Amino acid sequence: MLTKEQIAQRISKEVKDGYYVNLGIGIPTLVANYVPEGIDVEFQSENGVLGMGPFPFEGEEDPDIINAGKQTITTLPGASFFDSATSFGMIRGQHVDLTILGAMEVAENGDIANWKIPGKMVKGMGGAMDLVASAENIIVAMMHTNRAGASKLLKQCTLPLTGVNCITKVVTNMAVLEITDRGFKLLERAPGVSVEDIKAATEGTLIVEGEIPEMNF
Amino acid sequence: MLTKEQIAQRISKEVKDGYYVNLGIGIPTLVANYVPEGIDVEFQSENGVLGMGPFPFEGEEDPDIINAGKQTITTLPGASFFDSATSFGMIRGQHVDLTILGAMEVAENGDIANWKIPGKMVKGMGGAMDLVASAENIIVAMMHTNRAGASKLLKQCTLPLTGVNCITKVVTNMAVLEITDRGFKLLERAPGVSVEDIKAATEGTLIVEGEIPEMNF
Amino acid sequence: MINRTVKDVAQATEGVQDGMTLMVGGFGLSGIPENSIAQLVKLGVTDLTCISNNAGVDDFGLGLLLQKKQIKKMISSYVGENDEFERQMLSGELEVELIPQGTLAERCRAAQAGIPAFYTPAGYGTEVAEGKEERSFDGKPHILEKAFKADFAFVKAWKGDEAGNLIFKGTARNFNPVMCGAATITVAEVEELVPAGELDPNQIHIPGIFVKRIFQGERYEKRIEQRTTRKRA
Amino acid sequence: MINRTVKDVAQATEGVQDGMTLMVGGFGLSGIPENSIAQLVKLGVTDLTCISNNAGVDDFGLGLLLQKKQIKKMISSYVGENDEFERQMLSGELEVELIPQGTLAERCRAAQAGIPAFYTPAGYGTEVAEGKEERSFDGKPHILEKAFKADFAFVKAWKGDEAGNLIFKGTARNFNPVMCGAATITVAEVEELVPAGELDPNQIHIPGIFVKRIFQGERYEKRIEQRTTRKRA
Repeated sequence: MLTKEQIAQRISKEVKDGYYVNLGIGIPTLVANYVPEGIDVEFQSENGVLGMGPFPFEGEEDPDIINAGKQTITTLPGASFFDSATSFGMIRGQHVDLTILGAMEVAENGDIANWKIPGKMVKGMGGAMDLVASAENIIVAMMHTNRAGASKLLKQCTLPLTGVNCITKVVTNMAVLEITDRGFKLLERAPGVSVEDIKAATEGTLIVEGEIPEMNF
Repeated sequence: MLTKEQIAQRISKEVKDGYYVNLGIGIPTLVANYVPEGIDVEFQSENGVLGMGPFPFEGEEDPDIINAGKQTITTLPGASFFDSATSFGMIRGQHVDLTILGAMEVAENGDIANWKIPGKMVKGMGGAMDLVASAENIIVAMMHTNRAGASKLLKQCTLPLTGVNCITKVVTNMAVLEITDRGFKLLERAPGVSVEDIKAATEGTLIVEGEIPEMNF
Repeated sequence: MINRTVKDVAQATEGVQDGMTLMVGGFGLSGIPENSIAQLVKLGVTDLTCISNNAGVDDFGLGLLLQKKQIKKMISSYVGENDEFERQMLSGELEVELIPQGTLAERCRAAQAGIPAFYTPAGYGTEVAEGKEERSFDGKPHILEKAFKADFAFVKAWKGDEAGNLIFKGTARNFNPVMCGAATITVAEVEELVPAGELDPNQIHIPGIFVKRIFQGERYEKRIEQRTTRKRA
Repeated sequence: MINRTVKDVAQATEGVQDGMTLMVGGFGLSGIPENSIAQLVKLGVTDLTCISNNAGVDDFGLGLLLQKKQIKKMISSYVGENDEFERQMLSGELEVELIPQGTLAERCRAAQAGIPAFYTPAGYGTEVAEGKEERSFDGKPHILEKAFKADFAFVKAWKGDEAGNLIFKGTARNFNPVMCGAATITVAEVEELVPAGELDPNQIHIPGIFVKRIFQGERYEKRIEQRTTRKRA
């Protein structure tokens, strides 16, 4: 099984040179730490910044420079600030090349649910609905099962949807899967995890074709 | 009969303190020359400037600073530049208080035609259709009749329309008229022009109620 | 030059009444109109509908209005980090309409720019789309969203001039520019108010025509919600 | 930082083909992409559809492409001041679609921002509305307008950096920002190209994400169409 850091590390291999990338809160945020040298990317945050850098040094935090997680950040050379309408123009207009976000459930047709659990306090969808409805390349970072051991990769989502037919890939602590017309296509196994383990943990249709390689880092 | 300069002078009295004003090409442009001291206005030009000033001194023309008539201009303190979408956002969003433009024909219901004569070279509507469809306060500056002596204040426009039910006032070389539900309501006569003269020169319904004062300048 | 300055926050908020719909700029606690919010608390206006991306925290931002139960309804994209909000929402005291963040921004911008309605893919196939017109463009489904209508917009900028021109700083820009001119009366508070002519006309983010009243705010706290830092090497 | 620079105008225009739809920035002759237009003439591509507010004059701007009969169709708001244009239009050689200037700007902005369609009052009740959906909002009639689709956008800015960030000057800004990212490939030419980091991130008019290729143009003529001056007192 992968740790959260390892999920992020594996996803970082999907980040190509020249990509503008939007990272969601949680595991996706960690992806920034693993982008290899020589791969030029720019991170966009939907509250209005492109070209995000690392956290500021202590004492250099600026309340006027934060990311969508409300964390203090810095910017890199070439950065820009803009308003929220322009920011979502970038997202809706498909100028952002890759979106990485977390999920509570993903269905085999690419539906995603990640914003609301009926009966619980609902905090809101933030920018997630705009992101999933607009982006062409969306990778979900998540645990394969919930704390009770139930699969989060489903035939159909049970929770209220964030978006439909939109996810392209899922990277979990157990596997890398691609969403296809026929369901979850297994691409890679986590080290030490068998195809049988993944089958058992996947409620949605799992497509296993040929030898499934182990991830390498 | 008023000269073009006098039409502009009369219209300048409609410009109130605190108005943002868009002036069309021709007579409307002249209005800027007659706004009295103590009345603070800002002129918007739809190519992307608010706070237009007078023409530049010779030798100080800047090809990057022009108005919608493509004339070199200057700006006043408090001016701003913006893109065309923002500029028409100001117009469409009714942030501009007063629009003054020329016309070929105006109808008694407030329709206006000022962009196209079938069979002749058509140059285009520029920003006129956006302006007349959006503005709440539109004054037309025009000659009362065409060169052949035919009325330009009609029951119905004969030329292709620029906008419908949109004009609030018309100032011609003969009169000041308000567009009402019942037709052109005569408000003022040009010096030396009689109500009969105006009636004869107006094809559309003319409403004459009580004594019609002569304009004073 | 048309002078848009008012003398203080009291004059800036004149006309705000119970039951009004207010737009309030900011993202989290960044770029919020601190002075105007404090004044709204002082005025005690109630039954407010607030259009704002977030709802502040318990003791800052719109949380201050929530404490006094001045807000009837929140229209936001994300409302976490606020226990009093949660309590009022779960008890039914507070009405909450959650909408996608990009749709929130675009509905403000539409109001500013005189666009009554537009199509967006955001929310299609979700409960956000319920009761809304759906239409496909190039085979992709969209929903129809309408421009907001609001009585007041309260925004905060970094610098402003007497003509109402605004310049924002960093990500404190966020929703502030798109709310300017999106309500009947837009009130801008700025950290520094300068005479007309001091700002470069090329660098103005929001022309004064979108701002009805401007004043220089006092004592900005600019609270940080998530202080994240790294150690020096 | 993602480097968006290309070495010259030849590389910047790679991929432009006969029959393509091009957006071209500028208002009159102000802010037009002079270098890109000259290169399009040199390439000799034909059957072009050009979306541009104006069509230049006989011997400058898009007039240069008209002279060589490279343009099949113009989509503009105003096309005066050009005899060759008039000749081709009246003879039927050139197709012309005239649309309101604000609609032109907003259809570009919609393409940039992923809004497939929007409602506007402009053109309602005129021949511009023919064949378009009409709908009233709050009793006011509007028509439905759609986002443009274009293959290339050619824009001109004052300053730019390696990351593709752009700053415009004066009214040479006009349609240039709204065309950035509104076509498949956006090419920006700038008077001055600087390294990333030299431009203040607060003062960037168009973030580089909307620009695919950027280069420093040469020998800007910046012709004035209507030289109007006043005498010194």
